[in-house]
Amino acid sequence: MTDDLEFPPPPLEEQERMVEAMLFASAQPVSLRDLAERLPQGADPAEAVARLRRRYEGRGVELARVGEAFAFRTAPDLSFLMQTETVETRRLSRAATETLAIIAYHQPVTRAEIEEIRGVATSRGTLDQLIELAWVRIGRRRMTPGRPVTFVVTDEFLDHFGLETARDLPGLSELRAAGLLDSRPPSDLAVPVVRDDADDDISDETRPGDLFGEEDGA
Amino acid sequence: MTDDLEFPPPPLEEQERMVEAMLFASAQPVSLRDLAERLPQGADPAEAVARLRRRYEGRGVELARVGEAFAFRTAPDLSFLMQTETVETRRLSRAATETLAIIAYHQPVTRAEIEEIRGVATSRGTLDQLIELAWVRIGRRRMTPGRPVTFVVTDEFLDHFGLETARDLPGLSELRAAGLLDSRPPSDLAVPVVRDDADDDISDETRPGDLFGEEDGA
Amino acid sequence: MSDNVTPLRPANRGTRPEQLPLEISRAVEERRAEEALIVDIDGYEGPLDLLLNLARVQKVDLMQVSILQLAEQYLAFVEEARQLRIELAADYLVMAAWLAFLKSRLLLPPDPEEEGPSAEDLAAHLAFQLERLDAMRQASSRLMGRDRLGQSRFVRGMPEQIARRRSVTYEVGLIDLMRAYARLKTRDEFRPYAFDRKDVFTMEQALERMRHLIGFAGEWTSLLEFLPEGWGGGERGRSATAATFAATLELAKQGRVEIRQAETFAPIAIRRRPGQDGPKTS
Repeated sequence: MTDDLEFPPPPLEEQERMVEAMLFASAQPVSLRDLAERLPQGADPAEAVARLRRRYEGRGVELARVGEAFAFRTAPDLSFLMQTETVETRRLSRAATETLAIIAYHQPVTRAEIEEIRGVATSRGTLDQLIELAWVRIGRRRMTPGRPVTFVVTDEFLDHFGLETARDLPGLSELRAAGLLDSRPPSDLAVPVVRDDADDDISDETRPGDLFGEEDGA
Repeated sequence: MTDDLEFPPPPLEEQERMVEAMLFASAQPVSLRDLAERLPQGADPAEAVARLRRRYEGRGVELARVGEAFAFRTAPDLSFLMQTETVETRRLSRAATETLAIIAYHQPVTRAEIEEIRGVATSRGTLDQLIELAWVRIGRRRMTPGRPVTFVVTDEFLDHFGLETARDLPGLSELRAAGLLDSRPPSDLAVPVVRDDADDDISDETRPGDLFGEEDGA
Repeated sequence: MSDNVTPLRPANRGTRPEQLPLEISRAVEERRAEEALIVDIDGYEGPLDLLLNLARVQKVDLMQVSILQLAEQYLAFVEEARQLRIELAADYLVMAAWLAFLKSRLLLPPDPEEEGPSAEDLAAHLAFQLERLDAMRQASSRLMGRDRLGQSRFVRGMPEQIARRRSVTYEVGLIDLMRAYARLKTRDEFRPYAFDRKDVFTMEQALERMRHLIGFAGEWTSLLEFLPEGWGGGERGRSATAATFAATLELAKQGRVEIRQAETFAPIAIRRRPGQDGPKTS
């Protein structure tokens, strides 16, 4: 590619300025891929981001990693200055926060597994609310009988809770070491969970590959 | 004021961090008076702003003076990175949302099948819009009489909706089980009128100016 | 809690609870315990949560919790709720049954013939479940206590739009898509239930009719023969069949008819009970 040779990328200093401008401009995290698309050919956004992060360390705003993306966020210790910017959030129910934690720590996790851990059926609106907040999304189906849908947390979740990746969840390694994240224990040991809609799942299992719930019988 | 003596203001370094965070998070330019009100007693916002301006000189963002107030702005020489085009956010119409959902769940699906599920004729504009948004594309022709074209969803669709494959979409029984499907009857049930949701769509699509409205009669 | 005014304490008497006659103070205690129980039931997120709370009362490391003792406490709790006529949800009762089973298995010597997991395995797994729920609960409060966006950390207040290829973005999420689909597929379920009297054959009507007709049924006759004119099919048929069947049950109870069904789903036949009068000839 002679183009690259004819137009060498700008010096790293300059790439850093460009990335700084783009990240400052956006309220949402910007991925390395998006940065690369807008930077001149041959630029190295990962390196520019790394330099920027060092530059902003300990400042009033910090460059946070959110999954595969990056965003400037104000330093948490200055939150007392931000009363005017504070967003009133709806208080989540205990069921919702517990479900969220279970999804984050056990992901990808099926609804049956969430219920096994909580020992109660998931009430309507709980998952709904978490998906609407964009903290939870649908993951791949589990390749087990019934091919159940799984739930995973999103980058918005990471951003909201100030986590770089889902691996940075507090206490994750301790919980894993204690065996508390070993999911799917033999089900004949488990305490039964009463579900009012248990038939739904049974009927699902008898129709492998039915993705669309064609209950209309048409 | 004896208070000032009892609680000396934080060092200028720290005041600079505070001003940096406030200017970053504020939705409007912030005046020195506003800064002074929010900073700890005895702080010197003018000096903090002056230091901050020097710090950002020549960077990707600059601390600009806007009348009597201050705000961060992208460095003018980098404005080529920010397209100034305004982005308008609109809600996708109900007809389009439903059509998109049907394609996602039943792909590859023909137009006749979409109409059968929706119970109303689909205007060409709806499909055109989805194709233009790059969420839907034309798939293989169906090997049935008339060899109708089918519609399928695109990778852009999966990307936008945070899905890995369209197969991961939850089926009806799963929607119901997850509480995503509100199976309670509508609250206006007290009035014994059979709601015919289809009407909304017809009126949507026969709006004057809709070139394809005539297809409703088909 | 101590400043709670309990209805049993005499008003304006400056007497301290410990100076009350013994029976009264005991009654106060009991009443308080009852009230605490009533209030607490609503506070539990299911039986596992209740168990976890009971386990905390044991004040030991969750891995050292005595499952046997826990089972007994749980069963006592459920029994108490029953005596107070508190309606417990089904899952509490299922758990009670399971714990009663576990308790008996733990107390009895192991049966070498028995298949499946041992009582110790079951108890260990329950302890694991409690510990896991506790861990998740702590994780959730740690999560909620983090420096959250919009509360402790803030985004750029004046974002500038980064280049977009399209000038209109459509705001539609996966949830909208799923709801739209669910709405389409369940549209017919939402029809208000209409109760049309003209299509309902009541049991009273059926009983009245059968009283007159049964005398003619000396031989086994299909139930369907007794359906009224014009009620043969569809919803009307179902209503008439159900009402007529219920009426024959009533007549059988009175000893006036006999009912016979050769096998499951076979036609139901009835006849007048031998010895009963035939039709009165007029």
